[in-house]
Amino acid sequence: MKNPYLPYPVRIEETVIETEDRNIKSFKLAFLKEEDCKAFDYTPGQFAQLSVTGKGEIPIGIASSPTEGDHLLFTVNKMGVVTTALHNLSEGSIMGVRGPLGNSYPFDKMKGKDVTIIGGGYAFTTLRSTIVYMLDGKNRADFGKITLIYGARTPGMLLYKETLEEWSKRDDISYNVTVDRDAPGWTGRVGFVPAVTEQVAPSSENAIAVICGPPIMIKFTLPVMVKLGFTPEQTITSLENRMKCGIGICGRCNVGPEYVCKDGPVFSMAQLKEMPQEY
Amino acid sequence: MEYMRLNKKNLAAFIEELKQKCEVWGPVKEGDQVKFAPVSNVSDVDLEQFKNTTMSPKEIFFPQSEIMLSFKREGEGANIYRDEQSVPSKKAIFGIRPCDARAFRILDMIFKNDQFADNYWLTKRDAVTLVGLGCKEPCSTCFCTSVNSHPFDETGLDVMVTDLGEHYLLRVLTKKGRELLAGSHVLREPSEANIEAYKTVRKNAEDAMTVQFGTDKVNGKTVLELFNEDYWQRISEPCLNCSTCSYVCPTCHCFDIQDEVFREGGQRIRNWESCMSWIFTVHATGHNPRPGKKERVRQRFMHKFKYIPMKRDGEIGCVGCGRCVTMCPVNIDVREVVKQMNS
Amino acid sequence: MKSLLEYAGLEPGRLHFSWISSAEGEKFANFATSVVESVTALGPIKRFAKDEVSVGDRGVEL
Amino acid sequence: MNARTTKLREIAKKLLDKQKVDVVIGFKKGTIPLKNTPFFATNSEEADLLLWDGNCIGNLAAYLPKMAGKRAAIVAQGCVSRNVVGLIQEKQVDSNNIYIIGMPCTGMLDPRKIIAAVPGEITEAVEDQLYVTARGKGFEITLNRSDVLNRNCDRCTVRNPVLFDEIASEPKPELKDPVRYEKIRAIEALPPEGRAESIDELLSPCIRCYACRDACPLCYCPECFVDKSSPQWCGKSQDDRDVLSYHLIRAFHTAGRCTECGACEEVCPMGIKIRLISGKVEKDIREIFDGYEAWKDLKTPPPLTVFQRDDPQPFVKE
Repeated sequence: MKNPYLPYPVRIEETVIETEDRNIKSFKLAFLKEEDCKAFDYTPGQFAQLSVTGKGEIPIGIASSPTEGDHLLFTVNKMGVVTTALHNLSEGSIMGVRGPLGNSYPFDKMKGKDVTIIGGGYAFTTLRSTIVYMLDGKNRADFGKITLIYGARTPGMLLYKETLEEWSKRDDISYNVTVDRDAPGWTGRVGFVPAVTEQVAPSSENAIAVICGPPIMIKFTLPVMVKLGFTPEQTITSLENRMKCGIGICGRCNVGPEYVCKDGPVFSMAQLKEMPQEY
Repeated sequence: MEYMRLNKKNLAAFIEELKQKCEVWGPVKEGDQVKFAPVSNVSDVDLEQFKNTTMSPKEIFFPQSEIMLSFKREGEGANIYRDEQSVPSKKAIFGIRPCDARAFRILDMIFKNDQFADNYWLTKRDAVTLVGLGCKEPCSTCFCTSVNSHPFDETGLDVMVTDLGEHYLLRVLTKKGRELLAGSHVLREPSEANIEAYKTVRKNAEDAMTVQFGTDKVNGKTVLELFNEDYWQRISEPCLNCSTCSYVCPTCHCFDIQDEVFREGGQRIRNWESCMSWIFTVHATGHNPRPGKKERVRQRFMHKFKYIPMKRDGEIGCVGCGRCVTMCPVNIDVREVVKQMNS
Repeated sequence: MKSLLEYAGLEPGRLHFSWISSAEGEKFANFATSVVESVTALGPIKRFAKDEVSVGDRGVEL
Repeated sequence: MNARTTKLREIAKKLLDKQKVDVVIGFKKGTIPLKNTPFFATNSEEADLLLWDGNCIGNLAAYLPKMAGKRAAIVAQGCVSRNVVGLIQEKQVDSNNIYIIGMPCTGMLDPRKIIAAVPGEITEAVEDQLYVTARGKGFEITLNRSDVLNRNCDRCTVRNPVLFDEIASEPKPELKDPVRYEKIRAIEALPPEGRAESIDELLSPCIRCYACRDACPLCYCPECFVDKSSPQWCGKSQDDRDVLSYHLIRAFHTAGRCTECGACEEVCPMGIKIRLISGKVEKDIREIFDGYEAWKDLKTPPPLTVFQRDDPQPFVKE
């Protein structure tokens, strides 16, 4: 019987310090075994449990897209015991990955529609995965207009600077990256995400919006979405809760009857309306 | 349906027969507790006095601490997790109460969902044949009939045993049960009178239990209606937030996963954990979605009586064994709580 | 604490306390030597030391 | 209804009606025999549910630190009143927000002793000053109250509250010099291996539910050492060394603070005599510090919280 708790061994191929405060680091991982790589069949929005031996596991959204090849990308904010241990691992180290876990963004519903991606801070990881996936040559035609609104406190706190640079040059994505306050050398937008969303004003007609970010950003962006005509069914977000098993058994991440790890982490605002606010 | 009869005088011989096939476990007294353990001598087991085990028998399949994986820290294969599952030995467990067996069936649904199967639970479950003991005299804290069960509930059992005074009547319920009993030299064909006696005992036990509360109205209310009720504050006031209710409960199944490091290697271990504890839900940021005892007490009852039924075709996450009623240090009585939920 | 640990089964002679000022080099050296001697004589510790998790009584082993 | 209950309700009603307090913390009748439930009365109707008898187990002072600015009256016998003193001394509660309803006590019943003395399930139990009668299917057995008291109550020397605003009855007579620590002395007399074995056996039923900690009025830390993850002081599994570490560290934290209320044992679902460990610390403190007993007045601090030049230090090597 396959053990769903057994992590796949992976090697850290490359690490990148993403932000100026050096607290957020990306890890490019390669599977040690070919068959594990094949078994790890994922869709953007899913997450995985990263293991550091002796420290434990931590659930992290997958930042790479399956269209990018066999490696996996995870971006980790240094917070607790496991993430700190992870930050201390060097390139070449062996660690564990268990997944893919959770549902994903509802690409079946997004097909044929305009997609607005709104992100803030370091919650941009699975959104990166989603955009890369949608912009991929094989998939681009499946979606209408793609609008990106992404904000960070300062230019130095934006993730994936090279990828952003690349997107900014494309003409098949409306690129709106913003920082909270103006900074030397910054030529892009300035302003908070809710305000920028209002300016960009993506159409809600035949559209889906995916919003991920700190609670305060979500709180102020949602009324803007309502104003733009997005219904709760059209507005999608991703939740986080303390998790252990990641497979809907250990019982701690539930929000009402739904397990964030298995039934989520992606929920529509319509679903969240029926659920207690225990997240 | 197949029936067999065992004269109580032959219980020892019967257990010896079973031992030829597999390990035999029964309710054994250990200090002032009763727990399921291998039966070395049939006199260790007092089925006449036996009410139920102190702790729920879920620990047979889901031990409080269980080693899941191991790893080395140096050398070849370092930092790669290895599976530490052992192949469990075959065993028959004798004297399981119907409520606890029903709880196993509920946990089967939890440990195996539509996508994942917890092999640690499943392999141990598969290796066991459950011989249940019907409840002739339910305790005053029992309430199985209020949660869709009854003292002779056969859900989850392979064989049901009924005490008829001089004899036991064995009712074979599954293929596993039939295989366990096959070839016995002490089992006899029961008489019509035996089967009638069984039916009377069963009916008397069921009649002796009044339905103390219903759950119909709970089903009719939405999650948020129940969640936002005022009574949770009062219900939770005396709660100490200890984990007694969860740990004695046959259906509570939450656990924690931890790595421990020793000199050359380490292990990944799972330990029971309870939604009563503060640490259960706290985020690394310090934010806690269930910051106080009101939220935590509400979670436990909502999980059993609303969330599980919603997700598992109406199956209630409580079997009415009454352990939490007798063991809660501050007498938070689940029966009173559900009455309020169902009002 | 010494009393409690020894009550719980730690051998006397494993845990030592002393007041030593930073100026009392000789006292420190003598004390350290006596601790080492006393602990060496007792051999490796068994109580409290952990080389693996033993799940024991509550973890029903199958 | 006993006289102390009548008086208690009268006091509670008066306090609530005159809005002197927001809540009266006491007990009301439980749903099963021999067990009452802590109850938080907020109006005079609810005050009529309050009661006092031999089934008021646990220590109500444990609820005080979390009352968040509410003015609370608390029903306090000797041990609980000492813990209230302790919480005031340790600045966990504001004495201006606390009203102590003193309750002279004659000890709480140990349900385990009563259950062990009868042949079946108890469906009803009644007590008076001297006897407890337990009834069930086919039996009625009367026991001497003094034979079925909790192990802490049968040797208690502080039955009457040490601090109160009002008292619910005349003081009860206090025991003089009861026999203490017999079992602890017996364990002390064993060789190290014997002591290890005794303690391991004592703790073997532990399920780490932490009821002992959660019921203890000394354990008000917002994050207990046993829950900490960085650093992790104590393993979380059922490994006997981790279970032992938890109990030893907790016992050590009670040094000089334990009032021997016995709540830890009363709430233990597995019936572990936890005070064979914490009692050892309590005994040592009493012996080292000249008969010290924790928190019998508002002025004397526990000896381990103050430094004296002549503090005894038998464990220090010269």
